Amino acid sequence: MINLEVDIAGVKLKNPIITASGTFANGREISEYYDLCELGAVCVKAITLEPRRGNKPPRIAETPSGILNSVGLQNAGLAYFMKYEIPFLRKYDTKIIANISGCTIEENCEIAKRLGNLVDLIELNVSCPNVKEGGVAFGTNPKITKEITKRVKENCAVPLIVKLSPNVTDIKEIAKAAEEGGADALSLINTILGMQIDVNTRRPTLANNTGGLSGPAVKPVAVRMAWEVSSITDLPIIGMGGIMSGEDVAEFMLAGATAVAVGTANLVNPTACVDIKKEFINYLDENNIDDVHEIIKAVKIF
Amino acid sequence: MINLEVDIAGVKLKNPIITASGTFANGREISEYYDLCELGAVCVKAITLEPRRGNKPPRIAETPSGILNSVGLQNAGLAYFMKYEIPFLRKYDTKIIANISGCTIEENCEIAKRLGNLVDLIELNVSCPNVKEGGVAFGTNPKITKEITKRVKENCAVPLIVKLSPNVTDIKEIAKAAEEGGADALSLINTILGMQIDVNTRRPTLANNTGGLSGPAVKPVAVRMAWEVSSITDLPIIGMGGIMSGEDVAEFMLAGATAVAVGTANLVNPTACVDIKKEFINYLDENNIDDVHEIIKAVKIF
Amino acid sequence: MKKTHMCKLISKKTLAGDVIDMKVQFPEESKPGQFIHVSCGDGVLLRRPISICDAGADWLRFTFAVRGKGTKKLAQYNTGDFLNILGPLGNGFSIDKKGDKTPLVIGGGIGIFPLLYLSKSLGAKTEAILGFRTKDLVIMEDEFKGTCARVHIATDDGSYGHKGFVTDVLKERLAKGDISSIYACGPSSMMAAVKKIAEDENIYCQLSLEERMGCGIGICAVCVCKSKGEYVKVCQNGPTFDSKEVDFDD
Amino acid sequence: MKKTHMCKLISKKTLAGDVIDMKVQFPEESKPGQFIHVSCGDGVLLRRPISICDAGADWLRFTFAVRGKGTKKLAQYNTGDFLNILGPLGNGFSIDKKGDKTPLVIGGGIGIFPLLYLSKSLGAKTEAILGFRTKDLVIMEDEFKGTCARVHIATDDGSYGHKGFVTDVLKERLAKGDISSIYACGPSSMMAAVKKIAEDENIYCQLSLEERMGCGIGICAVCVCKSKGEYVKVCQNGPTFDSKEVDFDD
Ligand SMILES: Cc1cc2nc3c(=O)[nH]c(=O)nc-3n(C[C@H](O)[C@H](O)[C@H](O)COP(=O)(O)OP(=O)(O)OC[C@H]3O[C@@H](n4cnc5c(N)ncnc54)[C@H](O)[C@@H]3O)c2cc1C
Ligand SMILES: Cc1cc2nc3c(=O)[nH]c(=O)nc-3n(C[C@H](O)[C@H](O)[C@H](O)COP(=O)(O)OP(=O)(O)OC[C@H]3O[C@@H](n4cnc5c(N)ncnc54)[C@H](O)[C@@H]3O)c2cc1C
Ligand SMILES: Cc1cc2nc3c(=O)[nH]c(=O)nc-3n(C[C@H](O)[C@H](O)[C@H](O)COP(=O)(O)O)c2cc1C
Ligand SMILES: Cc1cc2nc3c(=O)[nH]c(=O)nc-3n(C[C@H](O)[C@H](O)[C@H](O)COP(=O)(O)O)c2cc1C
Ligand code: FES
Ligand code: FES
Repeated sequence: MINLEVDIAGVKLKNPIITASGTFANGREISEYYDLCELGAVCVKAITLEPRRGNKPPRIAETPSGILNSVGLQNAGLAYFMKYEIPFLRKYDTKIIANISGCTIEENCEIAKRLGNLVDLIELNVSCPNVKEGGVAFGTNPKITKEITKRVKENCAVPLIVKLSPNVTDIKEIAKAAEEGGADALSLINTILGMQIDVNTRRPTLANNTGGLSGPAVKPVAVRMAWEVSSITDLPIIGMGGIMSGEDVAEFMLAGATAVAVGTANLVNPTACVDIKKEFINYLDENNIDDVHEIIKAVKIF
Repeated sequence: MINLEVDIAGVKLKNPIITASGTFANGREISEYYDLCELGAVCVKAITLEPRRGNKPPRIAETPSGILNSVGLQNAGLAYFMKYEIPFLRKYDTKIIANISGCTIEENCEIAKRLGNLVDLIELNVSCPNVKEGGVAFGTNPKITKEITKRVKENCAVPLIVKLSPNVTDIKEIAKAAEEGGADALSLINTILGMQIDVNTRRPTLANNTGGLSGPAVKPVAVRMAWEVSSITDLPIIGMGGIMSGEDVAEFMLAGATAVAVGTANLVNPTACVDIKKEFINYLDENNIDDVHEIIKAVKIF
Repeated sequence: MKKTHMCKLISKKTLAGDVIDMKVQFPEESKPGQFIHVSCGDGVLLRRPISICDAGADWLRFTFAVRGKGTKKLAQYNTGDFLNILGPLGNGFSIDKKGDKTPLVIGGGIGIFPLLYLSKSLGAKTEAILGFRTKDLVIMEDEFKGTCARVHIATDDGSYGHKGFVTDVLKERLAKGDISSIYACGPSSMMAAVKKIAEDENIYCQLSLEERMGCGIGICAVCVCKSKGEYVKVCQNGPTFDSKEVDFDD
Repeated sequence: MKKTHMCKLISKKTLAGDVIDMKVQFPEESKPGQFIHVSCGDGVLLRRPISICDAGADWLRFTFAVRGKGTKKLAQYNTGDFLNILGPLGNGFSIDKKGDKTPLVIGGGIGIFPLLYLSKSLGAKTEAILGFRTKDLVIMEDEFKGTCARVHIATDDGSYGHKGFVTDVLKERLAKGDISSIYACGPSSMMAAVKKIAEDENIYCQLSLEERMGCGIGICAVCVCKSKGEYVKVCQNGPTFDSKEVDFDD
């Protein structure tokens, strides 16, 4: 038996496969495709204090090996999440990660406080590029990143993951700031800001004009950032960005990730997470690896 | 007849198609595939004062819809360029853009000075991510960008293009700095820093560990940056990043580019620039556009 | 558990111009109004949503216009090839609301495809109004004649059937007073017009909407339309909606 | 002007396991040692370099092992399909340096493919040393027998022919003293060893190198090998090099 269990800030995941926030809703739909117990953890859609309507459609565009989205944090709000989604997810033997995306520091603190220990981990989204009120600003400035991390952490009953934006000059600096603020783990990357223009209508293909790029196209950037961050911190890293196969999981773990999240792949194939998990186990098998820890940060740099 | 002529800081290009530096060598090889007079301008491989050996191979890796490269500015040095390459290119009725990539401000000044007006435009590469000595540092810090632009500009007998790096939090800030330093035009984007790991050997696929991502994968990021920059400056913009078709040219011009550069596509297909030019003319034709200026910055934002 | 299906392509035809008609082996039952989400092949990341045009116990038929990258690639499959299909997805039309008199199906362009299967289920009294740009693009007329009591064709340029929009024909046809329900699919300007006409006349009306999709199953929240001031997911809450639930105001 | 060619695939065979042999119509002449740069299809951006294994007036043959994404995709083409091919590229082997006595071609694994066409041009005295991992992977033995005076096979596990490396066989064969030139292609550890042996014995030796490529025509400078302390482009300055010009020191 291969040991797949990993530890994120004291929380044991039975395997390193997590769903990426916003690409899995809150698990109900996918639970009709496979048993959610298969997952190391479920990371839910961004939660805000009040319900959010989200951006105008169209909200998606296909790009070469990627997609742009501009959902804009549409969600039913914290109260709904606590009343309906947590009880649903608790029926499954998997961990719950709450992705919180308040517009202000206070809102995030409030959400964290009210979630208490009803979830296993909180992921603070300081990086959503689709919200005007400051989403992206939190995560692109090290001082603010440190401050928001510190404040939210004070309100967290469970370990805090800070999710980093790739839209920065130096991801290491931001990672360091989150660590100094008290983050227990880091996840990366969120989407890269992009734009597409329809040359016939001369209009952006997204009604929001710009959107977040994800999918295989961004994987080289995400792997590079995971590696850079893992070189300057010992915090556990959840790597993501373009994972479509078991080998992609291995690539992120070699770069320094302790666990990974699968996003866009869920949109392409509802069973992506379990398919990828199987492929990853095959990879370990074929390489005679009996503990997943053997590959974490095991890249042999030139 | 469709008017294709565009003006970059007083230099008239007969059409907006330019070769992207480093993906065309100095034109000799491609001149066996088509007449270089077809091009608006040729932008040559990065020039340094002394010859440079470049990085260890492997220097290229394929990624989903993109490539990573780590050539590391291999070139025969300024003297060789002036003696052999300029006379060769001058045989063709096209403009010459010298891409200069010195490791220090002084080196860049020296190169610019010695080039004098033997070329039509100078493109200052403040963004090559493959050189340790500071390549990337110039272009990620607005103060340094302004300073180097100013100093090099003082030594330029021809208009100066500053080529921006996408590896920054705010491209507008850097563009503004280059403009304040005296840039006559801006080109963007250079490559995005990325990494790929071979999960079987556990080694990076590039001997340099990381490399620059280019090709269709990066196009949404490049278009977004062209649009952002065009919204804060009236300097002419040369847009690039993933252009593979005539419609891609239109997309960059709609976003605000006055001309475009074709890079990775040349590696895939030696006749890429002329094929793309033909497609672009077809696009203009089908849309009854008789002057290319009609589409520059003509995106209709939501 | 639900899953994706690898479906053998058992027939392929080209209808007018760039419209392709495909029939595949399919293991699940489906209802009129549902759609499938099809992988188009290498180089096309997202699936493409296509309405179910007809279906039987172990097969399914769909018809699509070649538009961009995805449909171009899809059109290259040949009989004997396998297609990766997710579905059937979404909610079918509410056939139980058809009423006692004549149900009417009304479609424009690619919007006519889901109506064929629907018209079979609505019964022999059903009438169809089908709109096309010009005569050369008129397709499936005979098939609709086989399932409907009457088929009205409209072309924008008048080269065949009525000249003008399907909504013009609709207004004329409603004058008789025997229409008990309307089922529509087409471009959103047409949908907005049909909604208005039906609501003015107080006739039950259901619309099948199109929106750019990611997952097709309700997990990504990109495919929204506005319903009573909120954004709801077309793939999950639709694609069929009672017209009164849909806002076209912006 | 040079250009890319759309080439009809006229025959396709599977040799051992994952090795595919293709013959295409081809309008240009080519020399032994040159290569082609092939588009593999949607979803594979860069071309893949493959040696010319044999060629005639209007056709060309190449043989490749299915390794990763590109070759997997390439293997899916069938007779009658068209391939987008750039070439012939690079410099051929220096046949004029073969000397008066016996020329020797020596290849390991996929390195044997360019040697077939070469051996035809080197004349009837030519001998070949071909290395494979194991018996099941031995291919083209008969074809080389048709063009060479003698064919020596080595397998790593000794399951066929000599047990051991081609370089072991090379050393033995050199002992006779009648070898006037060596042409080698294979993995770089083998190439370094062949270079050393040849230079120690003072025999003319030419190597065909493999390096990851972008353009294949000298414009991107990614495919370099070290030659006298400098990086030179394998696609343009090679892929064939006199062994003395190549440094394997790091
Ligand atoms: C529920 C539903 C049912 C449909 N049924 C049919 C049908 O039966 N026959 C048919 O011909 N077409 C149908 N369509 C439209 C069809 O999905 C699009 O024509 C197709 O996705 C275009 O893809 P493309 O790659 O060729 O075009 P591109 O323009 O290259 O596509 C780019 C992106 O935009 C999306 N897109 C483009 N046009 C549309 C559109 N009209 N609706 C939704 N997404 C779009 C694509 O899915 C893709 O993600 C249906 C759409 C929906 C939502
Ligand atoms: C001049 C030359 C001649 C060649 N001749 C032959 C031949 O006749 N038969 C044959 O089977 N193979 C030959 N090769 C090797 C062949 O090019 C690779 O096996 C092939 O590119 C692998 O592509 P892939 O997508 O299947 O593998 P992947 O590993 O997925 O490829 C990833 C990237 O690495 C490159 N790459 C991987 N392996 C090699 C390699 N060994 N050499 C160069 N680039 C590589 C690919 O081109 C691609 O850019 C030759 C290589 C060169 C340089
Ligand atoms: C449709 C969509 C919605 C997303 N919503 C969120 C979100 O609500 N919160 C968040 O932190 N990240 C969100 N993301 C980002 C993903 O969680 C992930 O970081 C990113 O997509 C990169 O992974 P991928 O390439 O595997 O998709 C979203 C991504 C997509 C595609
Ligand atoms: C192989 C290679 C070498 C490059 N060398 C240079 C260079 O010397 N100087 C420079 O400014 N940009 C260089 N670039 C960047 C390109 O000029 C261009 O900015 C980038 O590749 C994006 O365009 P593309 O996606 O069309 O390739 C290089 C790119 C590639 C792929
Ligand atoms: S397409 Fe994903 S929710 Fe509808
Ligand atoms: S592959 Fe581009 S220079 Fe050799």
